[in-house]
Amino acid sequence: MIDKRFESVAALLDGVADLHDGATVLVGGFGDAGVPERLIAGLCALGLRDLTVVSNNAGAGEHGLAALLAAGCVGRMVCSFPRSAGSVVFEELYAAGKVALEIVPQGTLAERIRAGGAGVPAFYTATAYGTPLAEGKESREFDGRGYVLEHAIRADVALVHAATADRWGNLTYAKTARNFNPVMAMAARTTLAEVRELVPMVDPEVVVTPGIFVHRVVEVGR
Amino acid sequence: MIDKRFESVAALLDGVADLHDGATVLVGGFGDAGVPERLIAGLCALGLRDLTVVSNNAGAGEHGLAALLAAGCVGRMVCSFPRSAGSVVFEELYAAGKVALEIVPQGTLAERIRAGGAGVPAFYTATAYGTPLAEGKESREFDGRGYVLEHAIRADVALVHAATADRWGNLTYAKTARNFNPVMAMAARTTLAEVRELVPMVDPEVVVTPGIFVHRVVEVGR
Amino acid sequence: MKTLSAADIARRVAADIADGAYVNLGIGMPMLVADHVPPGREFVLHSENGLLGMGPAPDVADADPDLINAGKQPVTIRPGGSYFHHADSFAMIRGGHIDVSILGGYEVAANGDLANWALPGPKPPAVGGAMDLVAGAKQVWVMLSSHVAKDGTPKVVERCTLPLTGLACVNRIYSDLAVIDVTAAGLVVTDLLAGLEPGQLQAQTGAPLRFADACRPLQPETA
Amino acid sequence: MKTLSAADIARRVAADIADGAYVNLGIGMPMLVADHVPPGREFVLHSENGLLGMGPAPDVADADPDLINAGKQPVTIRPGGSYFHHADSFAMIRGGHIDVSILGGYEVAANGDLANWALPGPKPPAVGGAMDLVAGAKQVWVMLSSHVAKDGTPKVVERCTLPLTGLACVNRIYSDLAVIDVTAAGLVVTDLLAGLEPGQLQAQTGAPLRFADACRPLQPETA
Repeated sequence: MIDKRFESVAALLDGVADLHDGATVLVGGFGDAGVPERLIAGLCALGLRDLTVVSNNAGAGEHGLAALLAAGCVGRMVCSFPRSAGSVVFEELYAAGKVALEIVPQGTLAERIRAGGAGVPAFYTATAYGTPLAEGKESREFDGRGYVLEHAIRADVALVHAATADRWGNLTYAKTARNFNPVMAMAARTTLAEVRELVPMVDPEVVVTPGIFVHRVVEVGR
Repeated sequence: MIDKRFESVAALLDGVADLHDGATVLVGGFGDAGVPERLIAGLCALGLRDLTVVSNNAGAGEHGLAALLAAGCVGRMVCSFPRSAGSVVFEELYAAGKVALEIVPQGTLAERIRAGGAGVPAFYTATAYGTPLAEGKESREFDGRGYVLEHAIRADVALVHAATADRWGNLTYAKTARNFNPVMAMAARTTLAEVRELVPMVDPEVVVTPGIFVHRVVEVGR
Repeated sequence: MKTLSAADIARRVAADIADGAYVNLGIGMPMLVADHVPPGREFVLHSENGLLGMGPAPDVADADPDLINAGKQPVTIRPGGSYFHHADSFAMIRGGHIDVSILGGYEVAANGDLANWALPGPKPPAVGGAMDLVAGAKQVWVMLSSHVAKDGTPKVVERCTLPLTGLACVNRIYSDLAVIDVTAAGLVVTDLLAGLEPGQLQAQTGAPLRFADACRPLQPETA
Repeated sequence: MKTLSAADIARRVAADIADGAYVNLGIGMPMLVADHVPPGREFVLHSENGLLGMGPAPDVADADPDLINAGKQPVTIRPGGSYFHHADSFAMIRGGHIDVSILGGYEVAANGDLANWALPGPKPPAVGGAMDLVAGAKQVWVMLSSHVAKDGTPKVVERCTLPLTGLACVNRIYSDLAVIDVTAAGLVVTDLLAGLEPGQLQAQTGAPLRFADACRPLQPETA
């Protein structure tokens, strides 16, 4: 019987071969909405080093990604907007040269991750053409307009936060807490989901992330 | 007040500037599921010429796309699988050299249309690399594997079939009648939807095609 | 001379948006446009974090941490709205489905180049969705709370000096002094603060201006 | 000598699919695999027209025209299934999320090249999702109802002569006579029809075969 449910965050994280030093980890969320806080805390406890973390923001305060950064687990961040109210930990590490940063336009970030999940190695976008963020990238004209070649992002692990899940790993989300979570779920070798509520079965018409993309789920409440 | 509802198929089709001789028309459906039969019949009645029709199949029997083909409206079909039980009309026109055919792998077709809707002019895919369907196309290696460059498909008009719609044009679909309809809805200058039932408002969590992609809707029953 | 307030500018921008338009409002001043939609007109506001039909901020007690805007502030959803993921959200933007993107700006050039994301300094860079919006929206309008910077330097210039957000992407500029169309033939002033002479606007602008024959007066309404 | 029936081959294929695997079954003979899932094992069948969790055909009276498979036949959905659009469906395929794609074939070459979509003739070409499946699935298995064509021509060949579906994409071949792994070192027979000599299989195969040390006998079970 297919059953992707785990009893606890620790049990879920146990034995995930794709979680290792130097791994690339996609982390869902936008601002504080839809951030897999419990999975990040669990990841933090593993004490890994030199992770590349791909996430729209770089954490705020002392929890979530900020804690992971403060613990020295992260060697490189890939973000569209690492600055936010309270992003002190990241800014200090960045200023000290202790964490590298790749800045990516938000839509390009979303599309690169979606491409990773969809088996598209590279695509062209007009976003950033002619700007400093296109420097060093291939560019090309189609129908007289300039475009930049962008490469897919694939990861070892994705951490996502969802509203409901069933034993097959089908997920739904809550409002704008959906954000990056569904595309990140597609783009990792192992996708781990914390969910607010386990349900017997998600209605097949309203599944947002089909279970094929999800490997382990754990209920964490609200 | 935003209200995209029309009283009849004829009223909906009236004054659509993007419907003209030589137009490119995306037509949803897979087999007989999710085909916008009433809109196709309405289009047929307009008597346009030299249309390029993009649709997974090329019609069967004497209704739907088969009727549009038989009426001499179509100059070119873009399909993954034009043959099916009863695709006599298409096969005869094809044999007589009266309709051109571009054959596209099904996933490449879906992705090219999605790219058109998403503002991606071109992307790489491993599909068809090294096969006759890649002949004449640019190819390129990424990480040692061969890929083909595929270009976006955008259209003047998309005809889609949905289960429910509201006055803002939000759509839901029924089971596998979803198929190509949502991606086609994204990729046309004007998207026309026939729906089984108009509802006061689609639940924002279960909207499949947001109203931004849909310009006119008409209720047609089942 | 009293110039247009931010609310005045927002009111003017809102008046220019067609009924039924899909509009993305940038963080900061552009958000004010939502508060000045003319009576009887319906826009659909897009928030790039996955929301169409964005409504006003809720009362503090009703704030839902799952329902925020691109500025990470609590908002509401209007009837007819929808939720979707980030790739779909930026498909709307990149795919040309947003009618108008309204943004703030540090510099706008006469050819429509825009610089609005990076200032000199030690802070880590951050771009968000600005580059996607200017590349993808059908129309890009820039709101400038003041026509010149605090030190008097023009924000509307011949050529941007700050890092660019996009090339030749701005269609119209709304400042506290004027409304300016960016055309293939250069900058064309369509509205000018009542009482301001064309030469006075030109003196505060770093690129040549033309003035439309039917150039209209702008009246400040609120403080 | 009695060879494996289509049902025998389907039973053997099903036995080789890991529990919990996501599997796409091609139109025709591969569909039989769904009827031979071993007791207690759960696969999730993917249908490229937008369905995960495909179940068996319904009774005629229960057929729902909205619920069909890639062959356009009525099917059902199992608990835990889901519906999605075509781009998402092929993202699953192209993105490497399908564990096994099981297809029919006209020709399979020793290097794993596959030809299974086009035959000579005046009919318009039609490809469907075959090229996406062979390019994207983690494993591609080909089922051959007979090891050779009706005229005795081998289907397993040194080099395909028909138009290719994909390059070096086939991982394993299941025929009525043998199971053959396609490896970097060539074709390796892992299972051979009971009573058939290796030389007899080689004589019906257009490319050199190696035989695994632990080559197992295949027993026909059903007519």
